[in-house]
Amino acid sequence: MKINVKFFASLREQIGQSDLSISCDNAPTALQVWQQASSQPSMPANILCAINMEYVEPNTLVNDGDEVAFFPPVTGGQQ
Amino acid sequence: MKINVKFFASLREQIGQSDLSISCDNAPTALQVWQQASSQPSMPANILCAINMEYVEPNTLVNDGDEVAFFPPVTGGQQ
Amino acid sequence: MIELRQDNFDPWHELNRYQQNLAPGKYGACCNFVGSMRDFNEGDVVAKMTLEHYPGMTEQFLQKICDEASEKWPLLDCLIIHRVGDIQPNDSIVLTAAWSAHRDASFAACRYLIEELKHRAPFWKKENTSTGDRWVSENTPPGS
Amino acid sequence: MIELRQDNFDPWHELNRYQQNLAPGKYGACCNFVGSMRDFNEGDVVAKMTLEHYPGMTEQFLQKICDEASEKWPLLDCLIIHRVGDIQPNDSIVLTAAWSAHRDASFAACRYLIEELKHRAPFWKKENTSTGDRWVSENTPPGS
Repeated sequence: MKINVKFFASLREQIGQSDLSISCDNAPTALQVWQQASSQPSMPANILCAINMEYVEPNTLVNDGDEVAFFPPVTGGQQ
Repeated sequence: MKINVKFFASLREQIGQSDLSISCDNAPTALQVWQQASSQPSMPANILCAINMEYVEPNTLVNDGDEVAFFPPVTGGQQ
Repeated sequence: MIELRQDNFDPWHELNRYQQNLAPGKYGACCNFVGSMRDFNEGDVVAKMTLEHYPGMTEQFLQKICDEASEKWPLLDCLIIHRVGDIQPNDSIVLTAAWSAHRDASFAACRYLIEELKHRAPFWKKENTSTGDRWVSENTPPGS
Repeated sequence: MIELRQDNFDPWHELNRYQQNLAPGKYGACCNFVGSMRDFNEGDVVAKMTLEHYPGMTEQFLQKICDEASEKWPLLDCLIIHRVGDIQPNDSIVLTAAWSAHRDASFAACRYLIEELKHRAPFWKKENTSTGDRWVSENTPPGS
């Protein structure tokens, strides 16, 4: 199966990639997609994940053709 | 002493006067001004009083030359 | 600043005009509220409304609540515009606005201005409906 | 309605334009919030800012919070406009607005829109200051 991966903002700069495609044999979790795409074993606690543009937890399963995005906390500005 | 009295809105219509001037010997309370100016012995509980354009309680003393206004509850509109 | 108006006003035009006098780049937040006249109230069609007020006390009261808001929150400025006289459906009745660096202060101040105004400012509405004229009784009594 | 803009927008012009499509006489209350770019942040002069976002997810998220607000409160309409790309001091960044019959709903909905947007919408700010570029770390983390 083929999965589209996106990184945004400071994470995009750190990882040095914005869009990539990875291949997996079995349906991975978002965390496993992170590990394969970023080459980093653990995901920092403040990183947000979305599958097909909806927020998910890192243990959510990813399907063939899904778009999985990782990004730093959003910048809301002071109240 | 001379006191200027004003009535507003539905109260102005009920009493049939908007502006009048009354004379008193001693400094009256706002309630006594009401009694003399409106010819009504008691003031309905929901009537508001102002002396010189500041909200006051009915027992506040009035001075010579003061403007004393009486009006119904203000119409704030639903929240 | 506070202003009473005899004629209908465009709140967006007023905000645009007023904001041009504020120091650019200093405010990050503007919350504002516009109250306008509906053509229905309590189940009746309202054709027209007359807003009576207490000249002198009204201006003094509106200025007082602007001053109070500026003491309570770190505001750069605030603005109140209010109609008086004869008002048609869809006319703007009131605009309250507050500018600050961050959003909490602007929301809190804008809400404070409109609530104090509605509860305590000396305005009285007389509605012209199909069943005749009526004074609008208070919906939000002072002190509540 | 929700819109993303590449260029600076005048919030008052947008409100005026948008409100003309609403049924006259039906709304009595419009609360709106405008966030604009300050020329200082955390003690530094900020010359410029770039707002990155997640195309597709951003629009979907903003539409979702408009839908949620319309379910929570009796609104006639709501509007969000948000800038993306390069932003100069004093530019408008965001506008949220809610129209309703009475003021409580418009205030609550306007506040809901801006808080949900600020906490959860996929926008990231990079500031250009005298000491270089920096990503603005979260001030209002999701879930707080």
